[in-house]
Amino acid sequence: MMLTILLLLGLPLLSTVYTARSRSLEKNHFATLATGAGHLGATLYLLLTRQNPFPTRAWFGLDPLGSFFLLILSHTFFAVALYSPGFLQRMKKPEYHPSRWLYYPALNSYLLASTLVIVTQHFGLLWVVIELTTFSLVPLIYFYRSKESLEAVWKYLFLVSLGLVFLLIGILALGLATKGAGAHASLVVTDLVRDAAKLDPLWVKTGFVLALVGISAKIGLAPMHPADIDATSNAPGPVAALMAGSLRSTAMLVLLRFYEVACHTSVRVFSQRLLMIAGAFSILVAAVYIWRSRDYKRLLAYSSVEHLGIITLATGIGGVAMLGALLHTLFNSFGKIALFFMAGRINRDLQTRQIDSVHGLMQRLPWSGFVFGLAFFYIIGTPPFGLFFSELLMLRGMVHARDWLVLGLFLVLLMIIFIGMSRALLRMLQSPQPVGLPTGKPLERFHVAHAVSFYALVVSVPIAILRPDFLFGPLRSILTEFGFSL
Amino acid sequence: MIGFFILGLILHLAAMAIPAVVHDDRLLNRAVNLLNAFALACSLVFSLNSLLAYQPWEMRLALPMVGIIPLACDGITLFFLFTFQLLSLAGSVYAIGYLEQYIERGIRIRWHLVSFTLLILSMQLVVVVQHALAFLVAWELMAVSAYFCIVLEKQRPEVRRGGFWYFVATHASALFLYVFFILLHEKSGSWEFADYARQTGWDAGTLALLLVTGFVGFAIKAGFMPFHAWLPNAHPAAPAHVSGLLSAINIKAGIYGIVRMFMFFPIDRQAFGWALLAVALVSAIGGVWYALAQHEMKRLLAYHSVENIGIIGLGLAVAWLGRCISSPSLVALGLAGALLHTLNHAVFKALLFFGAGNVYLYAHTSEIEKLGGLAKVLPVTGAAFLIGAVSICGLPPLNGFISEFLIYKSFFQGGSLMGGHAPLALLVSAVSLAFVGGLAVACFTKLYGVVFLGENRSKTPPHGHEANSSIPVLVGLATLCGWIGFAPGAALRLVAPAVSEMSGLPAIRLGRELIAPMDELTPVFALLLVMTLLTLVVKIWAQKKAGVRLRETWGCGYQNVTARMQYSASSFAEELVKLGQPLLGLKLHWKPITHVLPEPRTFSSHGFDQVEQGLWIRLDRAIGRALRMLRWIQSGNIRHYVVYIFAALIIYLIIAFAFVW
Amino acid sequence: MVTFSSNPFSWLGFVGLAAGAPLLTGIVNKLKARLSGRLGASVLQPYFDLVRLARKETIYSRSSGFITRLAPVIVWNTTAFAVLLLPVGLFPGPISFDGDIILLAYLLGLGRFLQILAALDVASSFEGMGASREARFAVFAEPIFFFTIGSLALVTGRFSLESIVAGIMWDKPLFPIFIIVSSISIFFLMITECSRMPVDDPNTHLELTMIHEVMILDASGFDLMLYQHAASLKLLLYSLLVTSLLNPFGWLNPAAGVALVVVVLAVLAACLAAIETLMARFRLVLVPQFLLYATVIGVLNILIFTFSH
Amino acid sequence: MTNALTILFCLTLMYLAVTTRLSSYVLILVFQGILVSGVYTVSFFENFSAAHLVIAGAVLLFRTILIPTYIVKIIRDLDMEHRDQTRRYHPGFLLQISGVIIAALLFSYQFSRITPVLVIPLGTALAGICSGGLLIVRRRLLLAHVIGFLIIENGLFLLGVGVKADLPWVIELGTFLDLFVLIFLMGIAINHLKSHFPEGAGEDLTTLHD
Repeated sequence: MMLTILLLLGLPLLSTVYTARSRSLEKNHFATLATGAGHLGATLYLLLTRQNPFPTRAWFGLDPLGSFFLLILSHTFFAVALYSPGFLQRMKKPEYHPSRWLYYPALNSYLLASTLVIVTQHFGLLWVVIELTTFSLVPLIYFYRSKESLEAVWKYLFLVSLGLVFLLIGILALGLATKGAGAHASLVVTDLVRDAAKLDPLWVKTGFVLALVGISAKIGLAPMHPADIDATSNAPGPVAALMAGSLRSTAMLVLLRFYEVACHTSVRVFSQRLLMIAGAFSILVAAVYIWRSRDYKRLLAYSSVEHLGIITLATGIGGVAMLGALLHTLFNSFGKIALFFMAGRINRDLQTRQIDSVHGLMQRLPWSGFVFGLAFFYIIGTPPFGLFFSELLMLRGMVHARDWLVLGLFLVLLMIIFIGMSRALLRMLQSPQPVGLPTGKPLERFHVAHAVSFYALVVSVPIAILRPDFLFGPLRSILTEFGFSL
Repeated sequence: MIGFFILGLILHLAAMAIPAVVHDDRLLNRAVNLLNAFALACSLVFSLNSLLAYQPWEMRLALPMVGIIPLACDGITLFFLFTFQLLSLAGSVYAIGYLEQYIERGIRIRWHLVSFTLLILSMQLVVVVQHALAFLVAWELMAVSAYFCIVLEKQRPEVRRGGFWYFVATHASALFLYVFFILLHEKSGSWEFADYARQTGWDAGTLALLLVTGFVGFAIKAGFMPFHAWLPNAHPAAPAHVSGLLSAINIKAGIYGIVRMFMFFPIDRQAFGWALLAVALVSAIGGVWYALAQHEMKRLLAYHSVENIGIIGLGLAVAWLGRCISSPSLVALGLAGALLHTLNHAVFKALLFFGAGNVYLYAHTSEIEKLGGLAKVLPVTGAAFLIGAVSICGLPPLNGFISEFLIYKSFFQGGSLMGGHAPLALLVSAVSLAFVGGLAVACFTKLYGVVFLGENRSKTPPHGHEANSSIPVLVGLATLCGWIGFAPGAALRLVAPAVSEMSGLPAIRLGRELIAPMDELTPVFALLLVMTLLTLVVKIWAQKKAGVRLRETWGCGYQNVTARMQYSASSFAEELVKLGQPLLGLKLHWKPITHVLPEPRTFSSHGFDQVEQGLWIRLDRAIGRALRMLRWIQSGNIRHYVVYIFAALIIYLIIAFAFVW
Repeated sequence: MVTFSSNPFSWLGFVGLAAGAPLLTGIVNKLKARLSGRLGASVLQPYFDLVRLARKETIYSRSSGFITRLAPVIVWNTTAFAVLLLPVGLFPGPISFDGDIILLAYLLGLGRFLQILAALDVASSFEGMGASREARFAVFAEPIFFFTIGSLALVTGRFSLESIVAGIMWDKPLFPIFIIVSSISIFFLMITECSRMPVDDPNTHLELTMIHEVMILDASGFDLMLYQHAASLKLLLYSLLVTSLLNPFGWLNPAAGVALVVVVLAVLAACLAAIETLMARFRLVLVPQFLLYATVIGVLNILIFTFSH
Repeated sequence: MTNALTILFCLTLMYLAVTTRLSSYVLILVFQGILVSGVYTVSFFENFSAAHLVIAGAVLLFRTILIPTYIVKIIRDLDMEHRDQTRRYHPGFLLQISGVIIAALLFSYQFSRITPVLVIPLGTALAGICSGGLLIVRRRLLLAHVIGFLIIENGLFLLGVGVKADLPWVIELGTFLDLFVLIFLMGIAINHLKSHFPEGAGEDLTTLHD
């Protein structure tokens, strides 16, 4: 019991301190890798045994929802940890030295902060800890120390903190709602859910609205998505993957905590409608910018906005769609790992982020090109990859809920985004090597990044088809917690 | 027997593994294609045998943890399986000769061969699998592998454009099919086709939605008129052996879907039948009329695929109407016509595309204005293309006529059986089928006359050779056209199992009502053949007696006739294309002669697809304009983003408290 | 559904018809000459031409291929085979089965297909012009045939030509209208297909105006003989079709029926000759309109049938 | 007593509307820090819980001493006072701020009739948040944005008092710690700004757009 807590929280803290002090990169790399492995091992153990290592009714606790998102966090972190040494070796320029030194401590502190966010049950503490995740990302985003990355960091820091102010107001509103309950006003999720009936619906509704607006900046839901787009597209490969993969899912978890409380009160229908509106608007905004985009890293950032929009929309619909949404979160993080790793490498090797100036990708970078192509087919949802099955689940939810208007709008937007994405990425993959350009660049060798990305894409197939019980058990219990019957 | 089919599938998988081992392209090309051909031959043995002896085969593949995927080969599946395997066999043998040119040009064909084998494999899977999810997976697999087959020559931008059109169209059809199968799952609670057939008690709304989404999904893949825009862009972009397979069998997956859809809904609803008839008519007439205006060989043939899909649609519509008035003989007639035309179209369209491939190999262009007189240089291709052209126009001795004959009979029988306005509508569709036949004659005389007859129009006479491996394929397909034409009864036995399943007619009555009258056509055509041979003998004897001489063409006394004086494709079809002007879209590029001593003038006409331009390209631009209205969001100014946060907060609060939810 | 008729008379009848076809053309030319005040060539002149051509030497152009050699044979055979399908008066033709109207139409289509190809084979712009015009008018010809014969098939409920003709009863309420309308539209069709005057002048040699004539410009010797005999066979075919529609006294005994057919043929020949002398040739642009009239008349048929009961 | 202090808070907001100089902004921050800590000491005298005293001390330490001195250090290092061309006085800003204050007070009065809430503190808190937002939107200088953000934080903290949601003191301290780290990071960012934009005094950045 205590060992898992140590592995989950102690290890990241220890490695943050250790990497901060030690100068040599190799030691830092092994420390981070060890932390990642330990963390992943603990998470899988907790998932398999499905137990909550923390004392009950304390400020910390691990419910099924938490354990599922913990898996997403630790899996993404482990992938980034595997790829980081390869990435850092390529960063030889002198101005990168300070950020190379800062890279590992920031990475470990991010793991610590995100784990804390997932395990906290108390809303107040949740706010404090989620602020920490933002701080731990600042040195990572500002890795390249260029003008754009500075602007990206500034915008990200400022807007997300501003968003979190509204989250705190939301939490205070929730606190006010418990005043009416008479029971001792604790802001712990389990207590709130237990005496939800006695909560004052007016303040729960205000709290939910404020929380949604507050956390959207971090999740990347429109209209608060611009800061997130700039940060993700200007961060280096592994950091962008971390942000798109785990940071957004962790922020989604915070929203789901609020949604869980709202679900047990009379505010349930309103919160579902609001989530659907926010989700649909995000998909629309993503479609606007994916249709005509010139820079493929921004395209991938908008694709993250789109997928989070889809998840929010499906969560709003509930039932089977909610199951699809949770699966979609997991598979989306797999896809984003592969996409951003490869985009980072392509950006480094071809020195360009414009889609039109990427030529002869398959000839000059055969491995990156192949995995990037595979990731493209993954992200647009072709079977047998995972996103296909999660999209089907969501469609089943929509058809079951008989929302024909939502279904129609969803399919039209999905089609527009499919056209935009394939127009851009197919041009990158297929455009031939112009005769003039020298093909002298030595063909790249197989690298651990390709292995990790390929593994991330392929592992979704057995999960989606075999539906392993250690994963679908917690998912089903989440649904029952939210009051949806399968 | 099933062993052969499983052996075939395993050999296909082996064929996909070869490129990893062999690295010399030339050897690779032969190895993969021959192995594919052998595998297809094996599975052909299975499908042909179980089709003729009619032993439907059932199996519920229980995969651990995944669940049970039912595989079945009933009459319909067996027929489509047979068609797919037959034409894939022809395609892979033809591919051996055709891919030589790419190897010489140094284009890597490893991935192409893998995706070509995957295409053949996935097409067979789509037809065999009876589980909705597995069907969708196979459907997308077929789409992705076909895409990679198309974009072999990545250098040319129109190839990439064609590939993109194909990719988007198949995904659109997949989206409709997702909704279709999920709606079915919602109603019947299971993913298996067998349960859908047993499902009864459809309420009107769901049934209408099911019919629309299902039909549109499969129609996009089949290429019915309003959704056909991707076909004339994608098929010419593909190399000849792939475009042959795409036109011959890939779009037939859409037809298979529609036929399978009929099995799901025993409820009769005439409105859908008439709608299908209307769409099929529009596709037939539009397809052939647009083909007339084309000057590029493969694009012309692609439009003809749209026309023939329309004809198949006519047969299916009559079959659906037959079921509505519950007369099994009409259903049998209509369906037999439609399915036989599916097989016929597969055979002669593949023949025509392989012929076009040979022309491309020889002249390195498929622009018909630059060709001419190729029959003298490519004798086998010329003769085979002629047989293909005659059969696609549905002219008597060959297979095109047989299926159109059946569809005509179904029109007339339907007209006499159904009262009210049905006779008028069915006669109008019979007449439009004749009108389509006339246009097809005009179109193919233009194509064959301009490409194969007369003198060569291009300044530098092309050099090149006939792909030697294509000769057996062309001859084989041509004889198949002739054999189905002369012995329609045998061909109908291939269709009989599917028809008897669908219409419920027992095999004996089916034999008496459908196959016997067609068998009587054989002596009629035999007599025609005998008379022709007799006349030929008399002619040769008479000309030997009277003597034969070769002289210049009689140009009414004009002496130095040049090759450019021949009728060109655009002038041949100009009047007819002008008739369809508003719909057809014809751009003439020429400057009128103004002053007395005019300098040289050029004239060229270019037919563009009004539906594609007017509907789809304009829709594309409209989406772009609509989306551009929201482009101000990412303005880059941080203060705007702060305003967005406050604005969103206010809007959400208004939604929270103004609307009562 | 017997396909081949057993009695030898119908086969002998076919041979007689094949032999008599040039006679009909001769009669029409003779009548035309008489009407325009000329003595005109003898009625048997077409036979003399055929025999002369059979013995003459055949000249082939250097740029023509196997199509030019094969086309005349197929054109003649398809037209001859079409005549085989035709009922004469009340006697069924040698071959008749359900759906032979479709075979008839498409056989003529096959003949037309190869004739157009032969024209394009000789690489001369004149034949190309004729081929393009023939292809354009043929597109409208088939719908006319199907509208009239198809509507009659639906009206009488039978699908073989011989049974349609037998099914035409004058005493039925609306049948007189159907018969008149069908025969007019088939008559228009005949004018177009057999290149009679208003649409195309059979014996002109001005390149710009010819349609059918120019397609066989390069044929010579035995080929030309086959083409000309096929043309006269086609004329006989259409006139027989019109007469079999117009047989008012179906209940007469068969012998009188055949005599009646000969009389109606003569009347038809007279009509053709009269039209050819009185009317000038249409401008090419007007020909599609002319064909559209014939189609509309054909549509009249089915409209009456649909809205009558 | 708390009402009096919150009214003074509104006065500092009005003063904010009139000044444009950075040093006066810092002065406003210091005043607000003092007022908020005063509110907390008053609430200590009501129910004698040691937590209030600790928080009041923490507020005094962080919001009155640490953060303003750090901001003054930034202004002096980067010599922003002289090179700030964005200082233009808008008369309309005063109207906006006062309108916001009045609206917030009316709004909180409506709310107090529905739920048990201190009227004036809630009103001033909402006014603080909105005027902080207005300052961010109106001024182009980045440091002005930081100061606007701090004013929103102060308003937020007052909201905690107004709504009587007494969070455990550990979490209150956590929020102060977060706030300080945030301002520290923003300071570093502004310093780095100098290395990239030597000439400007840190106007807003608009290169990243679609």
